[in-house]
Amino acid sequence: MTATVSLAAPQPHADLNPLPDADFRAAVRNWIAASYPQELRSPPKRLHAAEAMPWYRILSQQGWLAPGWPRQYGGMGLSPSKLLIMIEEMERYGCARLPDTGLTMVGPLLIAHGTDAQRAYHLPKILSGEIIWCQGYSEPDAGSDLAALRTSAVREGDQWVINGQKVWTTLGMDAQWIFVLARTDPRAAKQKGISFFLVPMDTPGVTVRSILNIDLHDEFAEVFFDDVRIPADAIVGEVNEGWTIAKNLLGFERLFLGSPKQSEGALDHLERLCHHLGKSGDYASLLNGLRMELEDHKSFYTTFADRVRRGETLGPDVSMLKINQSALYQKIADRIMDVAGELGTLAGQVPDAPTLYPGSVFLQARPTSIYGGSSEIQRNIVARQVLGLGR
Amino acid sequence: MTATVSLAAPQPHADLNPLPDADFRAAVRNWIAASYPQELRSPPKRLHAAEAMPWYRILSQQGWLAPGWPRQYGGMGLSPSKLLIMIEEMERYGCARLPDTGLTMVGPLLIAHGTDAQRAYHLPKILSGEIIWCQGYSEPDAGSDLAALRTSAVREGDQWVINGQKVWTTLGMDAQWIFVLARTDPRAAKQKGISFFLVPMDTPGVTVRSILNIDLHDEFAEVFFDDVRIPADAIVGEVNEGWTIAKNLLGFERLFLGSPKQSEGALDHLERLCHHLGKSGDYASLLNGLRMELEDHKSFYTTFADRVRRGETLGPDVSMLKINQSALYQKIADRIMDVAGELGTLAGQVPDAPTLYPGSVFLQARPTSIYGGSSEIQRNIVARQVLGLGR
Amino acid sequence: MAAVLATGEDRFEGVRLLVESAAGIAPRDGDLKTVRHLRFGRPGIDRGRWSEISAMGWLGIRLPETAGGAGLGMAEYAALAGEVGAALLPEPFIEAQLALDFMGKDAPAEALSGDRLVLPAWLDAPDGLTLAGGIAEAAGGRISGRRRFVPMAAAADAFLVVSTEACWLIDAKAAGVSLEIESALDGGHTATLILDGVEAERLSAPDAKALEAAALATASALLGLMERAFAITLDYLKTRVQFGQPIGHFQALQHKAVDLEIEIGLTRAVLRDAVETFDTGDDCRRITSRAKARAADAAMLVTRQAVQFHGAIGYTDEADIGLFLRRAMVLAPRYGSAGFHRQRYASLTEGRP
Amino acid sequence: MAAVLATGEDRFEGVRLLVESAAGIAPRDGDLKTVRHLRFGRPGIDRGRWSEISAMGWLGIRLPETAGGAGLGMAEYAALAGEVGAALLPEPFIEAQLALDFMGKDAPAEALSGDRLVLPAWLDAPDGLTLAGGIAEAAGGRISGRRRFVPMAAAADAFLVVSTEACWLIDAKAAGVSLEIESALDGGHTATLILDGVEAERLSAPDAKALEAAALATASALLGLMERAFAITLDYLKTRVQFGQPIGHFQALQHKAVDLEIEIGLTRAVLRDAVETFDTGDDCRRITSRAKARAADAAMLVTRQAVQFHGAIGYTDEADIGLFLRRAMVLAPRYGSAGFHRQRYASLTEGRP
Repeated sequence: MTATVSLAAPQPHADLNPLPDADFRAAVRNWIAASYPQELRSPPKRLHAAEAMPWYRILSQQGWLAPGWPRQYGGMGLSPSKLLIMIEEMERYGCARLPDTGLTMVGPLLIAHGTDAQRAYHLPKILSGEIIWCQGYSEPDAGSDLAALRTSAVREGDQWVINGQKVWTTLGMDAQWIFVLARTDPRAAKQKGISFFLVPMDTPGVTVRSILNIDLHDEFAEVFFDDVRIPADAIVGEVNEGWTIAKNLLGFERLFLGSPKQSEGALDHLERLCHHLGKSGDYASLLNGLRMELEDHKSFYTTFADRVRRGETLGPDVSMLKINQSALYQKIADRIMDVAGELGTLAGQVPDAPTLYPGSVFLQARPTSIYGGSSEIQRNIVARQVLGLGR
Repeated sequence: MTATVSLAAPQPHADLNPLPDADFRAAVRNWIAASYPQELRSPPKRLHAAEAMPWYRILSQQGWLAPGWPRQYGGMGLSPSKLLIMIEEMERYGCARLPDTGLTMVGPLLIAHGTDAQRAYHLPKILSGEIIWCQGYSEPDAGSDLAALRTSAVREGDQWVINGQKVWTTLGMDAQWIFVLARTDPRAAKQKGISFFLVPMDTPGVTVRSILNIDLHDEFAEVFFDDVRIPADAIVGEVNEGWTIAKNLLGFERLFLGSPKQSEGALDHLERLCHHLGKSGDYASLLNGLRMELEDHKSFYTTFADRVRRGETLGPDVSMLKINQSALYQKIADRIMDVAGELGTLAGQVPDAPTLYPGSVFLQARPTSIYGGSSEIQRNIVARQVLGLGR
Repeated sequence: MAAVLATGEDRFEGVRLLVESAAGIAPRDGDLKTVRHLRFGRPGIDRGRWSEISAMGWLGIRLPETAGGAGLGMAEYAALAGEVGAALLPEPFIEAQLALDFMGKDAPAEALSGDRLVLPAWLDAPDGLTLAGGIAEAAGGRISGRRRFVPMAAAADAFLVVSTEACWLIDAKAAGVSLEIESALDGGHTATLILDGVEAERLSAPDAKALEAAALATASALLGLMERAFAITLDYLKTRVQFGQPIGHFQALQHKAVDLEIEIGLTRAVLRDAVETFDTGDDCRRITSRAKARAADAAMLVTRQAVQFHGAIGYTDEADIGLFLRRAMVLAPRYGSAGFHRQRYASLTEGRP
Repeated sequence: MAAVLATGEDRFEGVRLLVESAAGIAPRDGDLKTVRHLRFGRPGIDRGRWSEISAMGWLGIRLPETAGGAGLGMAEYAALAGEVGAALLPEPFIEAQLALDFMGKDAPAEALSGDRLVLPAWLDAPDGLTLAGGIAEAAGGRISGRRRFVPMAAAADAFLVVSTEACWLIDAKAAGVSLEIESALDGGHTATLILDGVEAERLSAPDAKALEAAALATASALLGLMERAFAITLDYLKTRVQFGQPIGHFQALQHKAVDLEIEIGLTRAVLRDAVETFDTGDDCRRITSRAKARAADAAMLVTRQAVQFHGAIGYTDEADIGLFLRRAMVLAPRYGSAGFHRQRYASLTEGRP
């Protein structure tokens, strides 16, 4: 029954939701095996945009770049169960992470809050890879306390003039556009008076400086704004209403950061590491327990992904998804170090097993409980806004 | 070398410190096996004073009631390493816990802060079992916030008149005396104006009501004070200096509650349970890991017990010992439930293995992170007073 | 708040109504006086309430209408089990259902009507979800053998003795039946059933999927129980004052409370997926094991932490929160402990999807 | 604050003075510029500092004075290793010491003086504390075989090749010696040493207790490292302001910090007992395993939590705290990972005392 459909070459842009799950899995698996650029398999560091672009374009042509977007905007409109299958297959094949800020954040944001003109201009350029996006949220003194941001935007005629500094901008050196939270009313209360802007990185006055992360990769950047002038329609939503939009966007970010993708990749790594060491049997119970936790997390993910699919706004409870994924991902990464022995001390790949790089997996799992709002901040949010335990 | 010394019958009140550890262990083991009342072995609930008194008296006659007291006051003056051996042997034999408030708290307190008259009167009566003590600290609205206590003591002539209510008084129904924290200066700041009193329970105006704990045992009591008159010399230390003494006493309590005794008993229970179920092999790795943690905790205990033996005052860092012991004890108790299956659902002993009562072990481990200052309060203390993280 | 573990709008609404209708028998906010009253008594259940339960049509809920059942599915059964769990009812709702599921079309009308309480006796070890052998049938249909851990056995009118090859219905008062009863921590009891040449009615072999349903229903009961225990605890955190403020203002407690809410959310999500898999008719054993393991561990964590949040009062028998912990201790190992289900999951997993 | 892991007053004072004297070479509060400077370079060590270390008499600290050593014990060695660990020195202090301990009375004077850096090559697997065989000695004393994970091999003047039956001293530049070098996460490196008919000086069989000393010294280095990482983190908690106050005022962070202090205290206590057992001459393998397992796990916990406390800045290379995490990652598995030592503890435990 499931074997006769031709799944090796699913049509680009076809609606795959009607396929039974097992067929869908076979189709995805076959297509990835036939299409994925071999030289990008299981890269030990996150790829820069230029490195990832071949895979970005292949997915773009297939119409698989944006599994979660509605089909009307060029997405796949996948159900959560199929989304999970797609994540599983990509992680197990070792598909590289894309420069995905446009796909996971800007797109959903503009679909929800953008003008028709913004959608018409930006969505196709995200889907084609013409515009890679980055995020301008945190500042040196506004990290966990994001609303303390000081970057300013002042209206002058039909322009906004932006001054200030952003930091921890992932792949900031690679992006063509940045979305920026800036203070538009310096006299308003902290969360009021913030607005949300879209800024081309090649605007005069924008400078970028890369930052080396703990794994010695130039993953982050600082972005400086020095009298950066952008047109009046570069704002998303209303003036001084940026915090609401930002919070909404954080919902999408938390859903994405709460997806089982990273944990799936890490558990796969751990399983391969145990196999490489000839210890799969010794660690069978550990691996089984983590597998069950990961499958449980997927059920939890479905709870929230279902809501998005039904068009509901994600509330503060989505923070729980991110907390749980961060904890699980780091737990798996910790176990990788436990198991690796001296292989965990290597700065690069294991010489005779180049898809293994246990130390890097461990280090790359560190920031997941920090970025997008630390796990401590997320717990504050849930305690106050979900459980009603605030002061 | 170690086998020829006659260890089966160590002399009462002999100084056992000079014995090599292995000989000391053999002496303790043999003596317990020869002396312990069989009907009291591994009782499923904490014994009331009357039930425990046969064992109390046997230890008293042997001079082994107070292993930690200096020898000059009738204790054994044992080194920490020998104290640990004694704890191990008693727990493994299933020796019942005594009504030990006098031994672990009042004795050390009076040795440090009492008058000669108080020492001369009370220490022998504790060692003989003539006076069983209980503790009057917590009140219904002063639990974690102990310094909020409202029980008052007012000076009238050569008497103090006490009014108020204490709660969570362990074995309060069994005790002949109670030590009480009471407010002697209602206008002073919270921690000032508190004094420390010794009160016979048969003083007119004292009433006791027992409380059933979660394991359905009348372990606790409420104690009510209604115009209770005691003589002027019933105070320990200076008037309004009770908080300092109480804190000092809490140091002893935390050392006692931080001893590996409970964890040793629980791990022994878990090992016997696994053996009973024929699963010692399946759980070998679990048992080994817990055993290592327990041995590590003993090393930690030695750090603090050594200080007491050197005559130093325990600082706020002893709270860490109690936190760690509570966590370990509860972790072992949790594993007992994991392993027990349906045997963990029984209210009483396992029918064909009456020294096993997994459900009760689990329930009895609950309050250890609550009484004597909850683990949360202990962490506050360490954060502020040891790490300097206070406001 | 009760969770409706169903997707699909029509069914969702049906389950919601069912849960609402349960509030009369199994309220989420009632006091626990009757629960306390029945503790440690024998038979330990309220036959009046049992009649109400049957009058509501809850017995045989999964049996087809042709067999006298309600013809509903696991989603509906799990929803009711969740309410019974939250209300801490001592009546053996899941056990009676298991007996009916085992019997299927053979189920007698008096069992479905609640007039005859039939309890299943199937377990032969302290842990597991595996049918046992060891019941000997002599000529004339008399059976001998034993079964362990029969919950609430003193309340039974009849037992369904279950082995790998057959079920037998026996009268609880029949000659040759004896019970060794032990009190359980939640105030109920559990018994070893010893059969010595007991007159029995032989029925068909049991459908092992009935045990999967019982395990899922128990997971749901644990979910209801932990939801209510957590709600009670949140109230306490908001009202108990120490150091001049509600203790729920302390960040350390807030963060622990969040971790419990996450555990509850995980349990609810897994159970939803498990119930859905069960109702589609697919092999549901792996996801049943996930659901039961998660529910057991989460319920133990939530209820023991709830006691901790209550402080000293939580350690007394007079505090209701302890009733939830004690019931969790009894339900956690029933139909397979978390450890058993993790092992089963591993043994059922060969390779990956 | 450095811990003095010795009981007994005279010895305590001696160790305290030794630790004080170490501050010139291995300061607990110095900046980490020279550490950063040497990272990822080859040979990756500062020979000038190595000469200072030998001039202080630290090399051969445990060898008897008749063998050119300092005649001190494990307490003194562990104390120095703790300071070297806290200072994140890249010089292979413990490895060189291990070579000297293996050689004992055979140790050449140039090794003790620091003029000739001899590094041991003994390991043949990614984990463990077990001597391996597999070194073949041909006629004429030439040896062949391989050893893995030789730390800082590019800095060696000579290697001590160790097998179960003998040790051999070889010159690092001898014909037939080749190294496959991999960078390590802390900026050092580790090598596979491949020997193909290398001219070698055969020495006596190794004393396996030398490995116990190396494991304990590494545990002590991990202790020093975590103490300093925690001190840096406490400073950060007291100074970094968010939401209008130092982040160290937040209770959730306070409580986590306390748990790290407990881990550090446990490690210190276990190490004290282990060092004492070592120095009494008793079989110290079980307690060595406890000490190394605890130190490895605690150091990983403390340093990774330290990074978390630092927030985003902690995840950058420019923050010093990351140097501690990366060094902990390298030292944790050295001389046996926590997992290895737990297994060894179990296999050495038969019954109970």
